[in-house]
Amino acid sequence: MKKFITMGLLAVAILGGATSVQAEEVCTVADGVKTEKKISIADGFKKLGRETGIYRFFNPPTKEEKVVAYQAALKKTVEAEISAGHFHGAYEQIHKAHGIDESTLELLKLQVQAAEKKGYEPPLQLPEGLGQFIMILVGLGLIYLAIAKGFEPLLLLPIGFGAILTNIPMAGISAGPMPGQPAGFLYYFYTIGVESGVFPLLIFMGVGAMTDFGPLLANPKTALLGAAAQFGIFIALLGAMACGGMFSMQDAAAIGIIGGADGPTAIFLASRLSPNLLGAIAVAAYSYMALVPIIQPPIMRLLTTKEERAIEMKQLRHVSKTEKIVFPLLVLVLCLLLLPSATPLIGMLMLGNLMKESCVVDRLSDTAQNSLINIVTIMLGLAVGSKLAADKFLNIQTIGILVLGLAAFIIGTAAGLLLAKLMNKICKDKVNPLIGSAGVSAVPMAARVANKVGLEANPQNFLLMHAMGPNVAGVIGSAVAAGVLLALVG
Amino acid sequence: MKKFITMGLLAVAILGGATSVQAEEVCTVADGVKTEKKISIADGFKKLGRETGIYRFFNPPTKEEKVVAYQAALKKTVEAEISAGHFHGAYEQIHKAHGIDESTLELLKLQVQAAEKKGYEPPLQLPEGLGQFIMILVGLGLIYLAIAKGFEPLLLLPIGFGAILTNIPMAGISAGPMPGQPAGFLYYFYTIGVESGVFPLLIFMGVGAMTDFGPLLANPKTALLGAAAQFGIFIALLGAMACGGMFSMQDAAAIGIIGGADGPTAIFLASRLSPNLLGAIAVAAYSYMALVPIIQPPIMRLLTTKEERAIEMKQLRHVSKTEKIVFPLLVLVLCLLLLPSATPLIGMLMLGNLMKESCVVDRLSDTAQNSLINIVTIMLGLAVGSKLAADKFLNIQTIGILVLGLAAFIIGTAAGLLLAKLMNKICKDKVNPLIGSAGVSAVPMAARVANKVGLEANPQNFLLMHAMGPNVAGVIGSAVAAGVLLALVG
Amino acid sequence: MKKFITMGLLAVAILGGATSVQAEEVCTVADGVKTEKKISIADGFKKLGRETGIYRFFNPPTKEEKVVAYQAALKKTVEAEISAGHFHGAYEQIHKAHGIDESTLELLKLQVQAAEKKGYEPPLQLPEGLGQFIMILVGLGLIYLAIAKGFEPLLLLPIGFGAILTNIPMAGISAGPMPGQPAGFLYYFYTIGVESGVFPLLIFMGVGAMTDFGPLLANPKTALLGAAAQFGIFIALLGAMACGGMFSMQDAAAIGIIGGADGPTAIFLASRLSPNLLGAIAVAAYSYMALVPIIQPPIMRLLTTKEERAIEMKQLRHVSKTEKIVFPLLVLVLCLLLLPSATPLIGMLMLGNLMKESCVVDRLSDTAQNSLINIVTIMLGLAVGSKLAADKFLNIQTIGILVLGLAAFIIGTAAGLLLAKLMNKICKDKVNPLIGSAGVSAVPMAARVANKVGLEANPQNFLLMHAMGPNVAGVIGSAVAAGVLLALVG
Amino acid sequence: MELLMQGVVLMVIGMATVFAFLVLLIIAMNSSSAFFSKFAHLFPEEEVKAAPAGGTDPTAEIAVALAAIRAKRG
Amino acid sequence: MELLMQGVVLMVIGMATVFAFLVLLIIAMNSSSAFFSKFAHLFPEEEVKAAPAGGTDPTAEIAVALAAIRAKRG
Amino acid sequence: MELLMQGVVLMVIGMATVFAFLVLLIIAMNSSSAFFSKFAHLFPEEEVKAAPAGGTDPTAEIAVALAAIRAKRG
Ligand code: NA
Ligand code: NA
Ligand code: NA
Repeated sequence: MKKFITMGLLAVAILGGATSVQAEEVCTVADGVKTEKKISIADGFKKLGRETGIYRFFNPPTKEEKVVAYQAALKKTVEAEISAGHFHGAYEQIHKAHGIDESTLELLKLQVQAAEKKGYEPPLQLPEGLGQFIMILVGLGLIYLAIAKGFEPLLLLPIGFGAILTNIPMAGISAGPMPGQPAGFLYYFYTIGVESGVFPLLIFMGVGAMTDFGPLLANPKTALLGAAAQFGIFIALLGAMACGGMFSMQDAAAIGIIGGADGPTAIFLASRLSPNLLGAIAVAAYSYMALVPIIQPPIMRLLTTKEERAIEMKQLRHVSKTEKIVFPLLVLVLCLLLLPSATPLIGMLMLGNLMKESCVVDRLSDTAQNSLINIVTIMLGLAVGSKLAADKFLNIQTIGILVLGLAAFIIGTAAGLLLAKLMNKICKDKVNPLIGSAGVSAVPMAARVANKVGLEANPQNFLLMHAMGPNVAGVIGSAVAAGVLLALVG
Repeated sequence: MKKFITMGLLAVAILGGATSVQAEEVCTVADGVKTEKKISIADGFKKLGRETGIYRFFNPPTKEEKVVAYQAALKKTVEAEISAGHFHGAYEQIHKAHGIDESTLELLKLQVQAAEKKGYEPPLQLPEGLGQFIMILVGLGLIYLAIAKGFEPLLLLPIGFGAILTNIPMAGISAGPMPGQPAGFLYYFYTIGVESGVFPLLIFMGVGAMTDFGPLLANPKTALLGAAAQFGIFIALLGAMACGGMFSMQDAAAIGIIGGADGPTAIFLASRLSPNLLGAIAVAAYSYMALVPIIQPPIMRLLTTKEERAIEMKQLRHVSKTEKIVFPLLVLVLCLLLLPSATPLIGMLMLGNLMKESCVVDRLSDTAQNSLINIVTIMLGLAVGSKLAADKFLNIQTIGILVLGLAAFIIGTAAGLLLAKLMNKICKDKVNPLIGSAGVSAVPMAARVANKVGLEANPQNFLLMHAMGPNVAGVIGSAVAAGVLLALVG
Repeated sequence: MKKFITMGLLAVAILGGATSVQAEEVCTVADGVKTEKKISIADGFKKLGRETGIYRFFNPPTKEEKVVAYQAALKKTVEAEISAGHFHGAYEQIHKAHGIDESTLELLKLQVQAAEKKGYEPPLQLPEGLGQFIMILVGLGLIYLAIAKGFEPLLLLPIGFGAILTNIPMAGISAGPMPGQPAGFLYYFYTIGVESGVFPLLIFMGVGAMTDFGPLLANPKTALLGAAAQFGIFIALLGAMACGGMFSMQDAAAIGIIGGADGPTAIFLASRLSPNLLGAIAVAAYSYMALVPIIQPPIMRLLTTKEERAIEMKQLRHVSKTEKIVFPLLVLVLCLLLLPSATPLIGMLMLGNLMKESCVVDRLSDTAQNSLINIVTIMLGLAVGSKLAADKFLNIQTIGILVLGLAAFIIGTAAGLLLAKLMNKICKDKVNPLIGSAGVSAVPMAARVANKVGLEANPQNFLLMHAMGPNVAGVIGSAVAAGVLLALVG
Repeated sequence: MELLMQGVVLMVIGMATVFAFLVLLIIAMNSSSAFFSKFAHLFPEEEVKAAPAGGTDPTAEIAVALAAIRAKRG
Repeated sequence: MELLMQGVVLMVIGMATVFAFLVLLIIAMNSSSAFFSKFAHLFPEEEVKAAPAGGTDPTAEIAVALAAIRAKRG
Repeated sequence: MELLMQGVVLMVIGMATVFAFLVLLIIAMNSSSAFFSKFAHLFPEEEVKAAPAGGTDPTAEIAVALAAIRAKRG
């Protein structure tokens, strides 16, 4: 904030003819745009409230709000270009802007000029060649984990391969276009599929078409466990904020979502909030999802007694077809009324599920679950891998991401378990606390882990179907959390 | 026309230095571009004649014709931008233009300046929030019809879902890009898939790969029934023109094509002639196609006697493989010689059919009929739904579209029936008039309806295969009609 | 070179204020950019050496190198636009350039101005309509060959159909966009899929997922035969260079690659080096691949004795799963260390193979081999067909391409056979020379031909599996050759 | 420190919203379950399955048509 | 009214073209049928089916190759 | 003629590189074969096949889950 005013004044001073009116305008623009940075809880809820569907049905955005939003987006983009040293790109953004008064554009230009004058000093980095070499080893490592250790191979194999391809010197496989030359092909996969949000959303649609919300519908209260497990997201966010300025608020939010244990949600949010960290975040998310059978059991044994683990739950009731068909629409309507920013994710998940449950578009549902999701998975994996460039991955931040991601998984697991124990204190129908750990999502691995640990304590204790309730609720829960983060820091 | 000259003169006056030479130029440009508006039958045939392949093989377009076409396109686009109040967009179009003399560009700029000075008054509309709310209900209604009533669920379920997603306040799921931010994902589906024409054409290829033209080849004269049924298209067009200026000629053509009873053709034509009405037109087309079993039988019973309905047709001859392989190429060649503007549609339909009948590329044919068409159907449905914005749908025009669309179906059905009766008066081989109603396309529903009504009158009367002839001829017929409309009013 | 200096001086002279400093700059720029044109063997190896991964890990490109590369790309593009008479496009390229000093841009502008002044005289061509008519016949001919003669129908049927669609007068199916109007749909297929390199690379991934490198691993030395057969590529290149200036070096390289007998490699290289010849090159490549059973046997019989053809080879050893999994990574690492310019091709081939052999991502591997490759094949075929415009195909160059392509196939076959005979002189394990002819790739046709000719000489002689070794090595070999050509003349 | 406070704010708002959303969803699910069990007679399981009959997959339709044609010919 | 006249013009041209196109198509179909029944001996049904043998699907080919390899090994 | 010389240069460099690449590949394949036959006991054929068990296809997983649910219910 201070930096910006200084820069603005500097710019004004440079041009010589600065009047106090102009200087005031700088502040006004800055205020209009940057005040969002310091929010109180009340402000945050108020902001969320102003972005609910319910509110907006009665108070559609005014012309002024739209202009302010456009200006804020423009300013943020110009600043991002400046701080990356792309002065030409900053000018281009200003040049393309429209529907804004000239003085605002003029001020932005001054800002770029001042920054250009000061010059851009790139951060210290590994020598490029060494960095590429190491990243190729990282890519080979991911492929090894995928094949030999079975770590989420559907994603980690293409991601690892993408990392290798991206870091090949001179090949420019994910480089942008040059005059008269096409860009590298991974550049297209990334910009067309990931930057646009299309690939993660299509994957989410396929996941929806594969998911059965029946267990959740049969025992709705287990949804609370899926809520509790999102605690890991926000603790990791808090941890990232505590790293002494290493991460911006956007970065912190993107890191936190690792705790959602849900690949497409993590990629979607990271591509919007913190594209530079996308590679590391996706790798962390999928790696820990693969490690769920190793991470969760010790926590589960630590926080529960053998008796608790042996609790047998009563059989789930039958859920009618109609309920299952209505459910996706119910969730979508709830989401659009309360949290429109989550509707791309929730909407596509529910579209997939509606296609499956309605039984009238089986051929579309089959395709969404098979050829479409497979095609997109290959391209998404390669595109995510293309973000594993040395300068984005080989730094202290990645270690922070890995540590915070692990913490998020652990805390999410613990929160789910503890809420389940608390529910047992309150409700009469006993819940086996192990199914609380399935609330982190990582569908369906976490539910299987709950089942396995439950069987150890009581060989008659089949928890799988019970754990699927919190498991799928956790998917909704982390999409909701992503929506909140998009609305507040996006 | 008058408006344009006034505006041009106004603009010239504004700049002060207007000379009579410039004023004359205004008229010249205007004439060059706008004379197409008032056409006589002779002119129309002459224009079509100049756009046949036969003529153009001998008289390829001259450089002048190309410049005139470019200027006309530019002018039309600039005017469209102006009339939507996008002055910045209008300038951008002029700025991007190339290969045109400066004076033309200067005149266009004057036109934009004059319009900008006058200001833009948006049409009266429902409050945005209320409109969105209602459209979400419309989306839910479409989904209800798709699932509970089985109305063309393959298209109406995604369209309904797309309508909901589009109208969620603040979510911007089909909004254009902002600086540094991606557009909503449905925006990409629409621009990349529908605006470009790619999605409807790929669907048409899949339809071609699913279609057997054997029944048509076995009894060629039934193709006439498929021609007669296109009468509904042009009556609906006429009706739209009679609505006192509610619809432009482009709009009227796009509305008429509902009577073609063919989804991809309707979407393709509407996306080119009248994108604002695309949502309503697609919804009307698919809804009435689903309602064919309800719309057609009363008309069939009204216009035919029980004896006519009981007519048994003689068995279809065997059609050789070679004939079936040659057929798609025959149609394509005929189309490129006579009506090149229909070749994108006819071409892709025939490519699909050739892939199927040739039996040498079965894996491509299978993919075109399955995964490819399914993937495209999901995306096309969502993209069409994204055009169901409140301001485009909740207006008097939509009612007009629904009424005219229904009229088109009814008239098309009647025309097919009546021509069949006429043919019975002339030819010796009797035709059951019921198969005439299948000429509206709505493949294969209309053929099934003909069969069912025929069975009621005579339990030995299997008309299905006979009705498939006019049914598939109707697909070709409406693609030809679309080509004529594209050539004359596109 | 001389032309450019003249032009530069002319331009400088035009503006009047030319100083010797500026004139020197012209030369400097010219030298920096054009010296690549005359290379000696030592220079070539040095250039390749500077583009190996090994070198670049230690010496990443400096800022200066990057600027020089950018300038060279810009200059090449501007010159290409000028020589096609697109002066507006040339200015646009200069306008979009960034990060370059003004004087370079100024010189480029002078160059365009000089060319503009001189005017552009398009080469003599057939009348447009006649050309289109003939090309439609060519398209029908390709479809006939595909269906009736079974010439690579998976590609030649869509290519032929694309050729017809492209050449329909007035339909503009592969024309670029006009203001406010979309481009023809084949334009999108070409720019998005072929120009970007995405389609051929996805096909190559599918080919990788279908290929078993086991026979090569079981008998590694047969890889030499796959190397020898690439001789055809370079002889054809030499032939093209000898055509008295009919072909540029880029054209010659793109023509040579026909001898690689590998569709995706040929399309990928031609789209980068010589897009104007792409259509003819792809048609030649696929046609000759289909003709392998006719082209190869006479050469095989000519160059081998009956005794040689009757040689039975010893049974192949068993290859472990682990070796097969490691192989694609081995090839990729070798390629990135030695020839990064080949890594897009080799990388995608090996990604497909890794997906297949690792057995952990079977659903991705299945999709890559089926729906994905089929979808891409349809679109790629149509897009390649869209390059069969009359002015690009109906000229003397196409005859050159057809003759040189055939020569490439013949010489490649002969080279493979002869090296196999030489190996028999040196090694103790006898090799049946017939498998040398399979080194041209044309997988798996060439291997089948070798098997068939072998069986004629000795009914107990099953060569198929032995011939698969050189066959798949030939795929790698031609991708390597493509990489060399991209690095040296790209 | 201020940054940390922002994190706490996000956490409070985020967890509150997640819980609120899922609690509302539980209420909605319970209501839906109550509604559909009360009016179960209106939504027989068969009805839903029968629905697609109206607008089935064109392929299937055409397949039927062709089968009929072949049957007649054969 | 003028607008309506334009509609009539479009209808006349459109229906005429549609009929003309399909009448020509009928003629073409009848000619094709006559041609192929006259020269049926030149286009045996088998020939067409046999054609793909030359340029079959690489997958199938490779499958054959691999089967052969395995057979020999086993 | 100069152009032709350039072609010769390209041929020499190209064929040398192709051969060099494939010779290196042969060496690598032989080394790999030697390595894996020496340490074959470390890479049992089964191990590789067993690997995916950890991170299988979600569909399959869910299918299993659902089957279990149905089994219990039924
Ligand atoms: Na989650
Ligand atoms: Na029709
Ligand atoms: Na080859």
